[in-house]
Amino acid sequence: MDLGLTEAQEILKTAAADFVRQEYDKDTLIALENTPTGVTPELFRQVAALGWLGILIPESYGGTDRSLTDTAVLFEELGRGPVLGPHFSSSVLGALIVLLGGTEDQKQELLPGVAQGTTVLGVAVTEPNYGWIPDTVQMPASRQPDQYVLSGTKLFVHDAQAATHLLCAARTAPPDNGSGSGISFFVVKANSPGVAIRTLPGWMSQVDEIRFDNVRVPAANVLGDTPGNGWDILEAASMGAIPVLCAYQVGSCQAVVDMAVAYSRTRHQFSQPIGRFQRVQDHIIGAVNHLDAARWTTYEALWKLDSGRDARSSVHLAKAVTSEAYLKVCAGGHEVHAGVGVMREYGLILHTQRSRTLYHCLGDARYHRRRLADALGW
Amino acid sequence: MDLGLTEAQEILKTAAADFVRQEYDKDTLIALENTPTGVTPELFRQVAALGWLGILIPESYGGTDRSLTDTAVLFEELGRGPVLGPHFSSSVLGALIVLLGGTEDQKQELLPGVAQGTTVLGVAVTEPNYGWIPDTVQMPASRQPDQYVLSGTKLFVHDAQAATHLLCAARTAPPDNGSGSGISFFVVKANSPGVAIRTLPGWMSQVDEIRFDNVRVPAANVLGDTPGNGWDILEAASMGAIPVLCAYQVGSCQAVVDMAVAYSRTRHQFSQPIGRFQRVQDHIIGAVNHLDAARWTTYEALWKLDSGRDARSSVHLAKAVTSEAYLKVCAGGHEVHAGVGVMREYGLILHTQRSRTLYHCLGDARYHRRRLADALGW
Amino acid sequence: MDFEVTYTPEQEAFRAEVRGWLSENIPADLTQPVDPADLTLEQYHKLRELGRRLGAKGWLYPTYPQAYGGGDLAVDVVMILEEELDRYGLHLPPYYDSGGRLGGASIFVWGTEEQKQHFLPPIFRGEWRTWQLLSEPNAGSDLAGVQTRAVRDGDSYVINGQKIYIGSLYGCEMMWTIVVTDPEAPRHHNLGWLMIPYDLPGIEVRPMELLTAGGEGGASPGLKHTIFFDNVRVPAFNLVGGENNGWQVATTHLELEHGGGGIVRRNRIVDQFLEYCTTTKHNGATLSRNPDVRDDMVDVYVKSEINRLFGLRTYWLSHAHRPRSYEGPQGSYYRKITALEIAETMLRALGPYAMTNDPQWGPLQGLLEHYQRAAVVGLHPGGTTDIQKVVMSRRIGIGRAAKEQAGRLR
Amino acid sequence: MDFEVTYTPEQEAFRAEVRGWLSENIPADLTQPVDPADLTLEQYHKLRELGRRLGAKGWLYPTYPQAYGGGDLAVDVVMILEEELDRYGLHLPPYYDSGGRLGGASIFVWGTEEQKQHFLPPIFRGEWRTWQLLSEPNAGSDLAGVQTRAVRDGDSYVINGQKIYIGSLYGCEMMWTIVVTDPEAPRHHNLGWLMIPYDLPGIEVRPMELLTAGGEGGASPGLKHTIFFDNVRVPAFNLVGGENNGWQVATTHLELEHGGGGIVRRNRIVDQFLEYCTTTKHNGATLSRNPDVRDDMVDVYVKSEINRLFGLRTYWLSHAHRPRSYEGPQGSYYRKITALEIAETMLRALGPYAMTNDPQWGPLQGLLEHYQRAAVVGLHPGGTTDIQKVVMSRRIGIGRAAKEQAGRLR
Repeated sequence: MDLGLTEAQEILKTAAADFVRQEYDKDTLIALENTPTGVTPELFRQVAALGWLGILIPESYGGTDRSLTDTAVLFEELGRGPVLGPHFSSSVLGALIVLLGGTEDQKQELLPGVAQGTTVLGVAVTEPNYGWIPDTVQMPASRQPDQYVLSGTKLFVHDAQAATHLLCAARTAPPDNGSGSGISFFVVKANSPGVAIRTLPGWMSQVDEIRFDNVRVPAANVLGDTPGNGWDILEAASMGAIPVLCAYQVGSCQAVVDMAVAYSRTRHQFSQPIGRFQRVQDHIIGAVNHLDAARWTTYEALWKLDSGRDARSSVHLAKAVTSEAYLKVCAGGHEVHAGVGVMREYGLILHTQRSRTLYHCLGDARYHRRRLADALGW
Repeated sequence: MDLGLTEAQEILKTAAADFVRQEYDKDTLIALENTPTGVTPELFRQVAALGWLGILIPESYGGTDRSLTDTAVLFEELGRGPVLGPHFSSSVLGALIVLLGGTEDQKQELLPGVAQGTTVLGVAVTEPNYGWIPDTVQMPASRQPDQYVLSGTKLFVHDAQAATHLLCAARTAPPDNGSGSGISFFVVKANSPGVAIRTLPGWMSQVDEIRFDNVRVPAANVLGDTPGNGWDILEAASMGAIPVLCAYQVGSCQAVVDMAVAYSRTRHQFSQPIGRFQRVQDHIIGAVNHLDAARWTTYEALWKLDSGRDARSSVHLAKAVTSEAYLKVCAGGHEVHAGVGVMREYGLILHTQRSRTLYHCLGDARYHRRRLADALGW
Repeated sequence: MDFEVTYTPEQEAFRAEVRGWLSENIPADLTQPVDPADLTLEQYHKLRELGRRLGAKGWLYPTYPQAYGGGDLAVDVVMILEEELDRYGLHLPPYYDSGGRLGGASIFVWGTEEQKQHFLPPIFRGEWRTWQLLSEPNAGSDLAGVQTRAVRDGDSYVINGQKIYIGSLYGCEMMWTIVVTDPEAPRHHNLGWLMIPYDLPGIEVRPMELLTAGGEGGASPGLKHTIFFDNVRVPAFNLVGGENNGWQVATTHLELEHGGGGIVRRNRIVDQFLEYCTTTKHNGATLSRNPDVRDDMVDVYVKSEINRLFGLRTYWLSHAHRPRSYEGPQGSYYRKITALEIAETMLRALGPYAMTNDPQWGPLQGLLEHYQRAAVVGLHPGGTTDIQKVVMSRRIGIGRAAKEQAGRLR
Repeated sequence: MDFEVTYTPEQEAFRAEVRGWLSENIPADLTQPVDPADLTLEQYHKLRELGRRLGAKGWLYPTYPQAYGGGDLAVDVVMILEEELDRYGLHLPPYYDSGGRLGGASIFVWGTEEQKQHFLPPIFRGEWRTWQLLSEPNAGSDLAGVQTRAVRDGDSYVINGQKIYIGSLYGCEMMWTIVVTDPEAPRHHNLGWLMIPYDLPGIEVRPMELLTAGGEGGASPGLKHTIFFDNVRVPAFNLVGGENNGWQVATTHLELEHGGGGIVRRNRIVDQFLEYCTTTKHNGATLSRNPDVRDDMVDVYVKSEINRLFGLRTYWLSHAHRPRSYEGPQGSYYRKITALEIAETMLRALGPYAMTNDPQWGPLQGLLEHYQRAAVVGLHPGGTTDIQKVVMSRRIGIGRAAKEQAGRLR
């Protein structure tokens, strides 16, 4: 038993923390928050140069092939920022979908670019009937000789504005036709004729609507050799991707806790630091408990995945705990900070917005609690 | 708009409070807590002499015919004790069932005795398949010429040990036979051959098992003229009875809050009254919020009932809020009192046990939340 | 008990009068934005004009004496006014005027007859809108620790200092604040309460960018400001409540800020959310038929009902002149904390739809998206949740035999 | 990271040895009651005998040096011992001996060599069972405010005072407590830490009736007592840690009481509840197929998993000699507060069945009924939830730059 990081992980953690601190100061993050992509080309190039966009990609495809736990250590530091942009969508979820579902040709075509940051993947699954079960994917892919035609709307897609290629789930067969979910992933260039991507306004960032208007996709762009198994690919990729997303949220929670603890020392009211008041202490303690619950459920899931154990129940547990934790930690942060916490320039609401943006991504807490019960065989 | 008590209610409240304070000191309550009936014949006679057992019963049947709100004012004070015994089962729930469902002869036969305390009603509905929906009543009442034969087990029946007569729900027809629920109430003398009543051991009081072994009940003892409408009678009686039960729990919550506030002043730790610590304050504030939520939802339901308004959603709201409130208020009380609160002689655990005993009675919080949604027509 | 106002025929006749008057005086094209930050200048002017018309009839601050510009109306009748305005999504006053609502009450309780004659009519007739100035960079929860100074100089006070989280869009005519008038005096006895015209030399108003500026009573403001005082000269006449008595004056408006007046308005956002769920289909089925959404709706409804009952209870105590204790801050605390919980429950019920105000996809024209933000921001104005609990504790007498009294309202 | 102990072949051989030894030494008829209050004298004697046999092998307190009666065993090996005992529903020590577990650690850290030689072997070999005496009528959360006095008189201390919530059924051989040794000295510097034989003249032991007496580490006690000291004379040799240094000694056992050692045991009650729900039918269907019960099960499971991970994390920190901070009291706080929540959730899931220990109707032989009571009682022993948060705050450094250090364990 050893719950510490390895030396290599400590080095990665330090490098990532240094990068985030140096390149992503608060003003930069505030400026990027409500941009369509959440990142600048220059910043994205820097991350690529550090090798972090290929962290999960095998060396044969230009990556560094590190473990999910290593990847999580990196994303925990990105979450502290919170660094925005398509890092997770492209290099984790997108890369895993291609790795697990793509043909050799598709991997060769897509993954080196992902690792270099020249190819950016966006994963388009959800539709106006929002949800993370196969039935909610209804957009048809009509088969024609040598090509498919996609028409419909994908909604609440993360980071589509930053993507060069969309991994788009569409229906090649009706549900329950005996051959898988009837859903296939299509590799669609974001600049294909008929694709219109639009950032959704509101209290979330880099969440998009994509309209497909008779978009023609070559048949070779169906991901993998087996049409109709798209949902299985998504499920398998999600198992690895979710705890990395959780680790990002753990880093975010840690950042909010750190802000609150610091403020509890420097802010004085009634002639003492506010942190001397038990109510203020309890807001922070509540946040710390959520943070640590998120942290240890997340890292246990990662350990199970990396060591080849059955990790399903742990992954659902981690996501259920972590999505909820980020909401609650932000609430605690706001209680501690009161007025100053809602000033845009202060930076706390970067996290509050992020906690909402990510809450439903790949399934919300309630969804994963139900999946947890299933995974435990009850 | 007037949210105060009437003068008559104030007088009743004072009389009830005086009675409880004088006759039900802590040692008496502790001694009665785990007895089969929760009351002594002498104490029950006193309550009868004060007219309180007939408070809901029309004058023509020997009662004083006061409103549900008046009754609630009385039961709020009884709840402060908490006074145990069959006051609610017999004089509220039982009396309402007879009033709403009984024939004139049955009312004449039963209600004057209930008002005098010589007849004590117990309401036996639930069975090993515990629940408050008609399907869970499965005990058959077999029709024979001039009589019915009851066989089966009623479980978690309140105050059966104190009862002279059981109002026992049994099935005279299968469900969904087109004529009501198929459930009828039978008036069964508690000392009928074949009836065996046993107090259930555990952390609850005056909750019983009743076994019916071929108990013969004259056909005339079916409550009312219409066999099979027993569930409708129960529903109608519950509408009035539930907020009175809630008022009892409100009084209980008030008693726990009062204990906690008093202790916060007299108990010193770290050279000051413990109530100076914000954590202790917050335990009490949480309890006060639950108490007041229970109080006002309960009294609004009572006002709607007494003024002839549609009260269904308010009744469900009150029960959902109040059952939960009593649990939470006791938890807050224990946090404030720590060790001394779990000493039997201190008296707080009288309430903790009571909060559990009553939690499911006539449906728990979850049940009433669902019923609330139905009542609102969603 | 009686949980409802019962109206007499005379009162119902008044309702008819109000209804007619409103239909004539509320412009047909008067709409209000979902996010108060989107209030246009044109909309603002229409609301101010409506306020002046209401004020001319004594209906803007209707419970106050006509002698000061009020309407001398009984509270039951005022509820009719509020109910009828509510049909237009408006209430009294119809724009952000918390300084008038809270400051008017304070002047009414603590001002001299001369001050009442001078200050109340323009407030109550809608000629002034008034901002309250309370928080400072170093004085939030610890409001009595304000540092803005007012030094007596002849017939004037000279003010220097800084106030934050102030006001709304499009300025005001009058402001008031508490200031240190005697730095040597003990805490709570060192303050003055001053009325300050908005356009005096030396006042600088600088906008603050917040997540949203909602959350206060009255129409929500669209923006907050920092206000700097640089040797601002105010007539000594404007000191209300006497020398170094500012904290006493403040107890009146703090009592109102802490919920001491109660609330009888329904929560329109909750009502609209529930209606939305019962009328909107998702995946082919009405949202309210989804068991999870149904449970969420119940959760929202139960909390909202408790808020309604707490507000009603306090309103009755306050208007029936019954003894008040912890009820105001209890209602305020519970409303704030459940607003955040309700927003989270809506987020669970509606998924990411709750976060967008997209014209096509945002539910209720973005009302719910704005509520997500407003529920966070709303935790703090008028006293944090922690401060409400401080006040509750003192008044319940937790840990102390002597219970603190509620602030004077009349 | 590695969340599991990986056992070497040598260690697995040790497991086989343990398994064989236990099957020979644990009486086949050794059962333990659901409610510790029902422990019979015969059962108690069997457990004590098992303790002595384990002690003779150095397995009772296996991490301590053999020189003091321990087993010099590494922590991974000890986990094997614990796992194998757990198969019998037992752990180390197999009866209530919190005074030995906590006091042994304190003597080990703070005692002189002579004191260690004298006190530790009988504790670690199971010859003594030891009670801790901490709370007094006026000193609970404020433990440093104890009033029991110990006055030096020649080679003895003479003790007068009263301690409450002490011990379990069937007495003990040894007790320890903190006492005021210098009433003039400042707080935290006025205390001594004393070992006191149970059978000294002047000691009176009077039972206290509680809701249940569970909740502490070690086998739960079945009963608590008030203990009165009336001029009880104890050798001065028994003062551990030196003059007026008792609070320092206490920081060691308080750290353990506050969870600083971590926990690796599973929550057997939760496991059994979940299994009960997946195997028991109600109204014709397995409980776990009822969506509400299923949600309740998840709620219980999630909290239980977080408790397990917090305990494992602290266990690792403690045994890998990593810096510890707020983790112990965090685990303790979270375990206490979720125990109450879990009990309430079980109540909702099972209805009134959760409240009865009836032989026919009570689930799991009344285990859940007892848990309902134990969860309430368990909020307080070893530091209330509020005190755990006091300690957490200091160690996290909320409101203070200097973080308080965790208590010494080795």
